[in-house]
Amino acid sequence: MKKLINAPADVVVEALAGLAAAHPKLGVDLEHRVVYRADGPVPGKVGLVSGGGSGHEPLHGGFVGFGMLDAAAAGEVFTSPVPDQILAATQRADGGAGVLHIVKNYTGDVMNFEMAAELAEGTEIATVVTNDDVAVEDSLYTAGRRGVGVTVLLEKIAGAAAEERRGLAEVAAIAQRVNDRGRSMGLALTSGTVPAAGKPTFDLPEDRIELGVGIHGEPGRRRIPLPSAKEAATLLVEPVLAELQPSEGVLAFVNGLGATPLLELYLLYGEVAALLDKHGVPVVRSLVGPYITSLDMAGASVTLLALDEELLRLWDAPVDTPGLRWGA
Amino acid sequence: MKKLINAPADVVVEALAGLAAAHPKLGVDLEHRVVYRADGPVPGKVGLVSGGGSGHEPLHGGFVGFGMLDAAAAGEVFTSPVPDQILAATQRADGGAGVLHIVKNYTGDVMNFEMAAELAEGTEIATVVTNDDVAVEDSLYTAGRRGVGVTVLLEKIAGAAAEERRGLAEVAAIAQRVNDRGRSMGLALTSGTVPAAGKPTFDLPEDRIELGVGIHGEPGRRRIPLPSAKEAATLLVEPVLAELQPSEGVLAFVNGLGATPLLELYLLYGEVAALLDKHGVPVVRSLVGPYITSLDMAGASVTLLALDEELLRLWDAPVDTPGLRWGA
Amino acid sequence: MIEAWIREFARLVVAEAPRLTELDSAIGDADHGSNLSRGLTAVVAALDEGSFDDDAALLKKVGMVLVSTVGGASGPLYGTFFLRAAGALPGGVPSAFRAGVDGVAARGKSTTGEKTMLDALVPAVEALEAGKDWGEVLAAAEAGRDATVPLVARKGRASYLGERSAGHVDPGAASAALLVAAAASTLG
Amino acid sequence: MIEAWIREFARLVVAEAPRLTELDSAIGDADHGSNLSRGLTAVVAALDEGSFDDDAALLKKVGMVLVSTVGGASGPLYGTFFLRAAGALPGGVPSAFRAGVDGVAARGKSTTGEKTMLDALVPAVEALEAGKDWGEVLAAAEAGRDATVPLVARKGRASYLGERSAGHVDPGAASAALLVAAAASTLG
Ligand SMILES: Nc1ncnc2c1ncn2[C@@H]1O[C@H](COP(=O)(O)OP(=O)(O)O)[C@@H](O)[C@H]1O
Ligand SMILES: Nc1ncnc2c1ncn2[C@@H]1O[C@H](COP(=O)(O)OP(=O)(O)O)[C@@H](O)[C@H]1O
Ligand SMILES: [Mg+2]
Ligand SMILES: [Mg+2]
Ligand SMILES: [Mg+2]
Ligand SMILES: [Mg+2]
Repeated sequence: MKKLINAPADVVVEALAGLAAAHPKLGVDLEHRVVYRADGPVPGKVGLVSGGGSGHEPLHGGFVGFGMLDAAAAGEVFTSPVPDQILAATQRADGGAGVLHIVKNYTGDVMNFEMAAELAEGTEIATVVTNDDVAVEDSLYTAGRRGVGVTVLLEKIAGAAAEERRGLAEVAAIAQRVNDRGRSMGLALTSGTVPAAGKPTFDLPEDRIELGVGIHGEPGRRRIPLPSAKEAATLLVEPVLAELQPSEGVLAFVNGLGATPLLELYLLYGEVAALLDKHGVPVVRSLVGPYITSLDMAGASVTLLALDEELLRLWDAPVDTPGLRWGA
Repeated sequence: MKKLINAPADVVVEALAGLAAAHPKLGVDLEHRVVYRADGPVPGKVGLVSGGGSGHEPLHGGFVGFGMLDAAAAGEVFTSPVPDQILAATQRADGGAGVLHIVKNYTGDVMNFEMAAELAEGTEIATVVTNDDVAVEDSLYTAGRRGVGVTVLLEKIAGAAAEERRGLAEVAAIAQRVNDRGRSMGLALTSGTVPAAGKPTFDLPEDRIELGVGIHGEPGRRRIPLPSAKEAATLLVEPVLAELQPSEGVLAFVNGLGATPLLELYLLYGEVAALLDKHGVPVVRSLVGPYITSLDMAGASVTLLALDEELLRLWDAPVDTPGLRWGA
Repeated sequence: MIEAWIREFARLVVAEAPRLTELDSAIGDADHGSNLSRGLTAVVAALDEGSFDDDAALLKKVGMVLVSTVGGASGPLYGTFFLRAAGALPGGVPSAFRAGVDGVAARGKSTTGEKTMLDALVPAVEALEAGKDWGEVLAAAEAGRDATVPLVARKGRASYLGERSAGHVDPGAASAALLVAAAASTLG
Repeated sequence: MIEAWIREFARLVVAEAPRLTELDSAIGDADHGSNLSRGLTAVVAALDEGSFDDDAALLKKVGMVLVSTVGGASGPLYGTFFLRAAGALPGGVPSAFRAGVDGVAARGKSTTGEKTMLDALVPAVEALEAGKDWGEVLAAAEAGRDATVPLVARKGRASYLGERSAGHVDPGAASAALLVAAAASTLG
């Protein structure tokens, strides 16, 4: 394992300390591994809290700041945070107008956030669970779909709604709408390496990729020959489009999984944009880069969000976080 | 070789097409592989042109936009652009107030920009050559030091000066000051793979790194055992500090070389900040992320820029490019 | 005896952590061993420090420590197991076990046959309730664990793999078999 | 004859491109072969299309195509070689060669002993000027190329390696030896 770390056990705390050192607008509670707005909680604003396992940076700590999250709880690598942490984040975010929990749909995340919400007396909590990954078959009898790329877009858009001082129910409804209108699909060229495990989670021959991976270094739905970028775009976009009816144009998000450089992401974006054009789907906004990653996994995912007028306006609103920043 | 590409020969053009598709404020001349401000040239503003081999994304094309570059010429991977390309970029940037060529100090880049400047009749050209890499021994009898991380900071700061409508000589002097006050050092955990070569440029055992690498996948000055992040910070910061006398505080820039995720970069940043603190060097601004990369090389570099009041103000000024954006 | 059970479980988990993570690498996210050994190391520290009014108080502490140190899916699940078991302990070990297992199913919204820890826990508690000896109870847990191999996962991360989850032991079933093994050697 | 020289150089470069890139991987950035073969493929296309008043015009075209298709260090250097050689060609092949080599040194601010293409080019042009036959000229170029092995680079990318650049053939010296080999088999 080749990583710029000290001891595997200290990775999460040390990375959080570095994040806070680099961004004076953020505070960090190292005991609870919570990143929070240094100027928070903002009185009268709905607080936005997310969290999950580490290894997905900049998600979630890098999305704390004006116009996005108020606090984020960082679990161990690929392990959801515990209720105490989520509770501490909730307190940091509570400006008296209630707190929205943004939870990616993984059994562990859902259960730990549930337990935290049960414990959070005196704070009104609403919860939105993202589950946008079309690689996973959805069924009443399974854990359901994973939350992936849509989470980034949701945190931005719901964050803007909260800055407008919308109430908790409204912010939660907007967040839910983002989840419902967004779908994602990913592929991996290589496995990532969990620091504590010390070696790659899976082996992948030079000429094979995993199609339908999430963001936890897990193997995907099937192993296929290495596709060209054009083929990759088709493999990622078609299953997403099969479930979306974008009428007013989409936000197209090409996400890097950690070790894939921008050169390739932009090349892939070009193929995605061309394919959407062929399908007559207008792209009105785009996002290209590593925003929800899977440690040092090479690969990419595509998320499409069917925008409407309000979602577009909220997406364009100012944001000031380490991971996304404009207009501020 | 595992990359999200089509044919190796098409990587550069296709990535540029994707960049332009993702960013409507940019235009792209695919024949000359030039990215330019769609609203340019800006009359009366000094034009900023840079360029170099591809494989360093977001540098340079991703730094085109308000407050930074006016145009960038993209060579083949790790191969400087040819004079025709640089000339085309110069024309795109020429708003009548002269054009600054920002050149990283590599024999090929220097010669091709020189030839382009000789050919650019009717446009006043000034040139600044970055050479901030302390890994390379400087000497009158050699090619001198490489230009690396400082280039990013220089493009931002000189870009802000040009937006203030400073004249060509002034913008060039500010750019030169940035170069003179900045130093960098890098290390690689793995080699990158040049698409046309198809395999890693060098082999590195699991327990060894290359210290003193640049951004072209070239081997470094020496091969040493894999250091901890704390040791890595020392290896990178000490040789930089040995050459800088920062009096008014520094901008500390921890750069990822392409395949190293933010988790590790922030962790390393924490160590760098702690070390600077120990040396009594105040950090007044920071930048953490993959901004000047070396394809899919894993590794990082540290750049320190000794700020002064003017450089700080220009750094903070609004910028709107795919790679750096704030205040706009 | 209850304390010995927990300490033995901790010992087994720490010793087997690499294997549990290995199993989780195949069909999960390669952290089950480190999750549980982090939690049980904290549990042992809490046992070393604290003194408890009774075994129920001790089990409650175990549950709380696991909930607040493990995270992931297994943290709330094992935490719930011990919290519920603590409440039912006055009724004896079999009813504590039953309460724990039912707690896992409720918290996880899961049942047997979904390739989870329940596939080891449920056969074990049924054997216990049927009055079998601990050797048989352990055999039931291990048989349940091994029977997860052909299953297609429907809960937890392995469910994302669909058909590809078949052919592997479920990591949580493997750790649950350790829980029963520890009970067999300390409560028997 | 001049056209045959260029076409033979192109053939050799394309055939040897992987080896040139391999050499550049060791002490450079792994692109010398692809740089030159891109350029010389464009040169051949230009020769196929164009007709030229004389050999000087042809060499000028070669230089211009190389400058505008190769990039990197070798583009301006080989480009300059042919542009200068074109100007001096009326004085004969040896003076064309001399002008080309001097152009490389001027453009690259370099001299022999710095582990560059000049280490192959300069001995060759000196042999040529001394009236040696092409076999001897080629031998001089190849000896110069091989003599780059122990050198520590002072120019080009290999200079960044310091002492570690010793022990390898300079890629540009290797391609320059192909230029002379092509001359030897077509101009001889
Ligand atoms: N809904 C559930 N009900 C019961 N057990 C579950 C459930 N989801 C997951 N598990 C168990 O948890 C184990 C995984 O634990 P662990 O790897 O620590 O957490 P995570 O899946 O969050 O990484 C699985 O092997 C399975 O036995
Ligand atoms: N200043 C110089 N003078 C002469 N030759 C040089 C000089 N710099 C580099 N070279 C030659 O160019 C070769 C490298 O060419 P190439 O790999 O195509 O370009 P780059 O170094 O830009 O990647 C070197 O092997 C060397 O022979
Ligand atoms: Mg996990
Ligand atoms: Mg090159
Ligand atoms: Mg797991
Ligand atoms: Mg080269």
